[in-house]
Amino acid sequence: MDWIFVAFIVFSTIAILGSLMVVLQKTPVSSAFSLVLVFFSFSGLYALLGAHFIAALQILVYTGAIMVLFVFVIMLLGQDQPTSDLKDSSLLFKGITLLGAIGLLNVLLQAALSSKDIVGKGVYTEEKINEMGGNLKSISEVLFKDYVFHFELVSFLILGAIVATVALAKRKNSLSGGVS
Amino acid sequence: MSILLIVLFPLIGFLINGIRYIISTKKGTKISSQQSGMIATFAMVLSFLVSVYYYFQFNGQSNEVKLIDQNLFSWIKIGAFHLDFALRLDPLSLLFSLIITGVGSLIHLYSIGYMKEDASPAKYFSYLNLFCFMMLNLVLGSSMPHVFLGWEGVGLASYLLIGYWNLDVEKVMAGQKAFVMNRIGDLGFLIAMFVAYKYVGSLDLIEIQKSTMSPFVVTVFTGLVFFACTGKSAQIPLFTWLPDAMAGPTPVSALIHAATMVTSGVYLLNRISPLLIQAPQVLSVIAIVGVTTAFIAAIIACAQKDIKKILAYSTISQLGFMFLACGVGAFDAGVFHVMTHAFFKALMFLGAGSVIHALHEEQNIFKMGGLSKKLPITTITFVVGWAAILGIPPFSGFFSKDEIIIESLNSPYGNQVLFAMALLTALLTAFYMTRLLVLVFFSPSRMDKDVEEHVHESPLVMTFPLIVLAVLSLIGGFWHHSEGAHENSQMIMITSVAVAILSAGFSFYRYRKFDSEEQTNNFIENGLGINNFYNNFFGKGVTIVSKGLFRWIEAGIIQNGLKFCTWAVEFSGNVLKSFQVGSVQVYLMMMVLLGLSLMIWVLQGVMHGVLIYGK
Amino acid sequence: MNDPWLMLIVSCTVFVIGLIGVIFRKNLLVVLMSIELMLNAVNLSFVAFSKIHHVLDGQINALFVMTVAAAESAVGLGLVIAMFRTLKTADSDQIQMLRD
Amino acid sequence: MENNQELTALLILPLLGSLLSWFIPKASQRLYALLVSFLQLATGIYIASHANFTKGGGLEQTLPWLSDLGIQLQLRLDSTSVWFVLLSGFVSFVVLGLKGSWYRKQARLFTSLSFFLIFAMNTAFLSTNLIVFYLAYEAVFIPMILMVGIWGTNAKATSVFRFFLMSFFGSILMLVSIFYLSYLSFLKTGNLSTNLDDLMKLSADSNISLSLCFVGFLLAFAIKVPLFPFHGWLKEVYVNAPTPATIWMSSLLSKLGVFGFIRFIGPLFMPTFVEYQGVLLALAAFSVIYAAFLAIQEKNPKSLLAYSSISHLGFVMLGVFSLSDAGRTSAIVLSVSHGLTSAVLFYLYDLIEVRKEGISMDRYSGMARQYPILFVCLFIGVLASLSLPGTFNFVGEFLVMLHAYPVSALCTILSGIGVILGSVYMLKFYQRIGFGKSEEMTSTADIHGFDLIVVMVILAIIIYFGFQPSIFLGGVDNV
Repeated sequence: MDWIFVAFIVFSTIAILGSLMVVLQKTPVSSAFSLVLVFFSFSGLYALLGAHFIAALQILVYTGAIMVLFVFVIMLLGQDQPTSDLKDSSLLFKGITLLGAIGLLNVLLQAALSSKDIVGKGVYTEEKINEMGGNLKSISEVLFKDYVFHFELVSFLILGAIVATVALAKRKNSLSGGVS
Repeated sequence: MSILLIVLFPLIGFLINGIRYIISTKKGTKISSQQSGMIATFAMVLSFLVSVYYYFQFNGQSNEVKLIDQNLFSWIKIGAFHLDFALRLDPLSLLFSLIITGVGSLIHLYSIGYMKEDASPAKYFSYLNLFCFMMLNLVLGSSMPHVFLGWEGVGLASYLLIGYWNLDVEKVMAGQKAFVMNRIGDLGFLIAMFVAYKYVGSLDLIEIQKSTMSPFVVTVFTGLVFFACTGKSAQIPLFTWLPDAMAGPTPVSALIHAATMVTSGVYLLNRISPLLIQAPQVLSVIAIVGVTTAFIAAIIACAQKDIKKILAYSTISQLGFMFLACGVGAFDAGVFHVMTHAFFKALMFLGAGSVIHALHEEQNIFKMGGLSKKLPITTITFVVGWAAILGIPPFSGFFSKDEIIIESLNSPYGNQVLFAMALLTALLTAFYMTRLLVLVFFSPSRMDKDVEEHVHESPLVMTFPLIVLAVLSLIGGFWHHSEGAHENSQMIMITSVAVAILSAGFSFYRYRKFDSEEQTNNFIENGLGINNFYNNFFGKGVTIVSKGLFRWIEAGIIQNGLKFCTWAVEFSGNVLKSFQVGSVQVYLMMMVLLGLSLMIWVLQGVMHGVLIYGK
Repeated sequence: MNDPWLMLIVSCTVFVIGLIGVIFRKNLLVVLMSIELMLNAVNLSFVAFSKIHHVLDGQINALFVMTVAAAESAVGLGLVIAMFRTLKTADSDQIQMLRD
Repeated sequence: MENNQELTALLILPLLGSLLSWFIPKASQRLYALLVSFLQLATGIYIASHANFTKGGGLEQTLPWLSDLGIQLQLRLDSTSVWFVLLSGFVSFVVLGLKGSWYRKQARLFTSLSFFLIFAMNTAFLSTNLIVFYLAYEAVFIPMILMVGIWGTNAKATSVFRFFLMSFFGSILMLVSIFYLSYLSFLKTGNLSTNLDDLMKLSADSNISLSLCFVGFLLAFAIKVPLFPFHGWLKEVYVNAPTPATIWMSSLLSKLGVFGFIRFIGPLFMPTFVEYQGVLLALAAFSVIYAAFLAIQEKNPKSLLAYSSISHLGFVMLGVFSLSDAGRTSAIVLSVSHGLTSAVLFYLYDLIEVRKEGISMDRYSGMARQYPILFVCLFIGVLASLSLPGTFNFVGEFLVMLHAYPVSALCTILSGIGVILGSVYMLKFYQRIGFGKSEEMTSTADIHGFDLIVVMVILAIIIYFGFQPSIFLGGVDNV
């Protein structure tokens, strides 16, 4: 049993348990912190897969940016009270949903299992990546050559998101009197 | 000179008066009766002169030459079907044109006086001209659709003139009745055209005459045409409109409902006479219908109180005579009677108009009497007409009527029954005409005092046509020479004259001192209940059927079916709406379930694909 | 890591858990978090497939998904704030204004 | 068939008119509408006068569109479509001159919708591609429904809903049939096409049964015409619609159905058509009588005219179902004449309604004395509707019956009864409005100005073509 496998077991266990906690925790703050746990373990999983760049980004973007945003909003809205929304829904609804979810899991897992025997046909084998000078270099090679147009498009998306957020946040005065 | 002129002048008159009418209503000015009347009369006289010109053209010519075709323009041309708008003049149509334009001119002239007080004389005279135009189209048309144009056109003019005083709803309804009943007959005409086109391939009247159709088709065709004629010429079963049509102004009754339009059936039967000869069944039906109509109308006439109604039933009766003549194959006699009848019946109608005019719209003969002193010209001319219709020699009616009676016995299609009926009708005719004459002119006066004081003879413009028509009624009979007298014709002639005189004598004796209202049989007065029967059976029948169709099929099935459809759509919408609970979570759940099932369904195939790809 | 397909199992599990969270939870903040979970799960499978097939496009896609996720959470949280302002709640079953 | 680039003008002009109307001031909308529709009519006449329609000739224009799917913008102006296109131009010119609430309330929208309607109508009349035809056929609904919805009266919502439901039901079946036909043609030739010329070849193949597709097309067009059991939507919509919409529906929309029968069902399904001919003839004849009977008992004058429309269209269908070239041409003649007549009748009725409210067939309104010229015009219109000889309608009805008679004597005779009933209800219509004593006098003037000119022109056309219809009958010279 090599250490990589051990690390995998550890990370994946944390990830699954953490995500369960995200869903089951009563206070949003606890959910948020469980989510941080999940993000970290995912980052580890990426690293195990050799995607070091993504692993780094995972920490930066998710844990650094998104989670801060979440926690900030939770504080802003004062959502620190435990909620009972899990118990509100009817048993039938939960049953059907769980059944569906398990069915979905079954399908997905079958699909995952079926990919066990796939032999990769791409050019970027581990050796090739090492030869090119590591994960980061090879990714930037692809990203700024083949995907440069998409990359630029994404910047527009982010710009749009910024504008949208600002617009949403600014509507305070106009909205307060209108709807309710 | 062209025969187009015959029809053109009335058209021009119609247009001039019509436009004058429209302009006058626009400007609100009043048009004098004289002006409009002179224009209209002038148009008719010109038309008459053209007809006379052609009469002299034809005179002395051989029969082959007596045919003028004038192709005006190509009317309908579609595929193999080609129809020209063409006029055709032959002796028959010339005779009718002469009657229409001649008698028409006189009646136009008479109308100037009669319609003096009318509010819109231009309209009236334009209608009269329109009628003459259409009637001339009817007799001069070379093809069946062209005749049909006139046929429907005169119906239209008749409708307009019957309902001329359209403030009175009764009169309007009478006009509508006439139009609709005519249209029932017209359906026969239409279908006859289709039959002719199917089996002859042409609608030209001469081509149809010359064609050789199978006996059955000939029977169908002639039967349909005859049906059309019963509508226009007020024969059984479509005769009830004519008495009602008396709602129109009296000159109109004289022109349309006595002299010209109602005789167009006789014209048409004459037109297709070569085919009628080939269809003996139809001939005998025509004869029976004719004589029955004549008889029944005569009976009804005996019980009428309205002077115009009596004349109307008398017209129906005389038309029956004409049909009888056609039915026994004596087409010439029928046409001859059309002519003499046009003279004397127009005369009598105009005379009646003169009386009505003098009495301020009084039409009940039991409120008249003793008018012979106050209306001398009217009386004298009316007596001439009376003598003519009775068939007293040498008045015109004698010649035509007796020829028909003789033919009804002697012709190969005639028989004793027809003869007896005809004779009986002649007897009745003499009775009721004498009744009318005596009650109006000779018996003691039964008028209201204030009416009596204002009675005066009509102006010259009205009496002049009376005089002319009286002269024509007197001498009209000599224009026709009947050939091939049978040995018994003398005998029949004497019999019929004797019968008429006896009957007239009885009638004279009975009514000469009448000073109260006669108690007539209501059943007979109301037209033997036939009119009521039609009203109840067809009039109400149509209403009931239409209401029933509306109620059961339209509202019951169609609309409710439609309602059901809309309901079904709304219902299914409501059912689907119940899935929209408004909770995001439920929507998500549904999405997952649906996505899952789709996934399973699709992945079945894709997984195979993946496996194959993997290998 | 010689068996990248094992990652797929983790990915699937986390995805389904995230889905359950989205459906079950009414608090919109937690719902958004669950969506993040799902996105992460997908990212993981992207990277795993990138490894399996020896191509880098998976990782690039993961990169894009991250950017989208960042934008999404920013807008989503903005929406939650806007909603909280008007409805004074962050529960999803309170948003029913479009029904009927 | 010559290729001609001008045909698109017939589509572009109304479309442009529809768009530009938003930039025209409200007050001059009517003038603008008249101008554009006049231009449209003039263009139509110009193009038509330069084409040679004899022996199946005409103008054709093909523009590429979704060629991969076998869809092309294929326009054809032949002896069938030219009359419908000209009719649409003429009727729109007439209708847009009619003053009414539509020029006061949201005038821009009205003009815009009107021209969009004409655009869709012309596209439907010209296109020989079935998909494009279908699109246009459906697009006609949009302005129609909006017009009834915005300027209509009383029960407009229900009536429009029913109208939409029935028409949509029919046209959806037609769409499915179109797909199936193109699929069949794909199987047969390997090319995906929805052009009429390509699909026409299918009916020659006796192995393929097209009965179901036939029924799909039949329902779509029979509802539009409408033929007897499918006429339920008509009355309410006619009554509740604003007059322009009513005129469009009776003059043009119904002709779209007739046109569909002639243009598409005939060539596509001739063998099936022949098979069902008897039933269809009977339906047409029954339509004539049935609607006539319903018209007799009708109290609302507008409903009466609506039923009379059904009755006359029964005649048109009789001509179409006689399945001969001559019968078809007769049906076109009757369509055009009915389009003109019903336009003028509804037009005049609108003028009458403006002058007096609450006209009913129950009593006499006595308006003729007060508005003599208006009623002279109305009377001529009524006569045309009665198809009196000398009017254009007579030519159409006579020819239709003449050509239907050899096919089915019984049906012809039955529909002939409709002629009699027609005189009953049309005279009733005229008499009840015009005659009798009028109760109160209003000060509104008699018909004048633009109205008078338009009505006189239509009536003159009706009478002129009553004697000179040959221009319409050229299409079957070669028979």
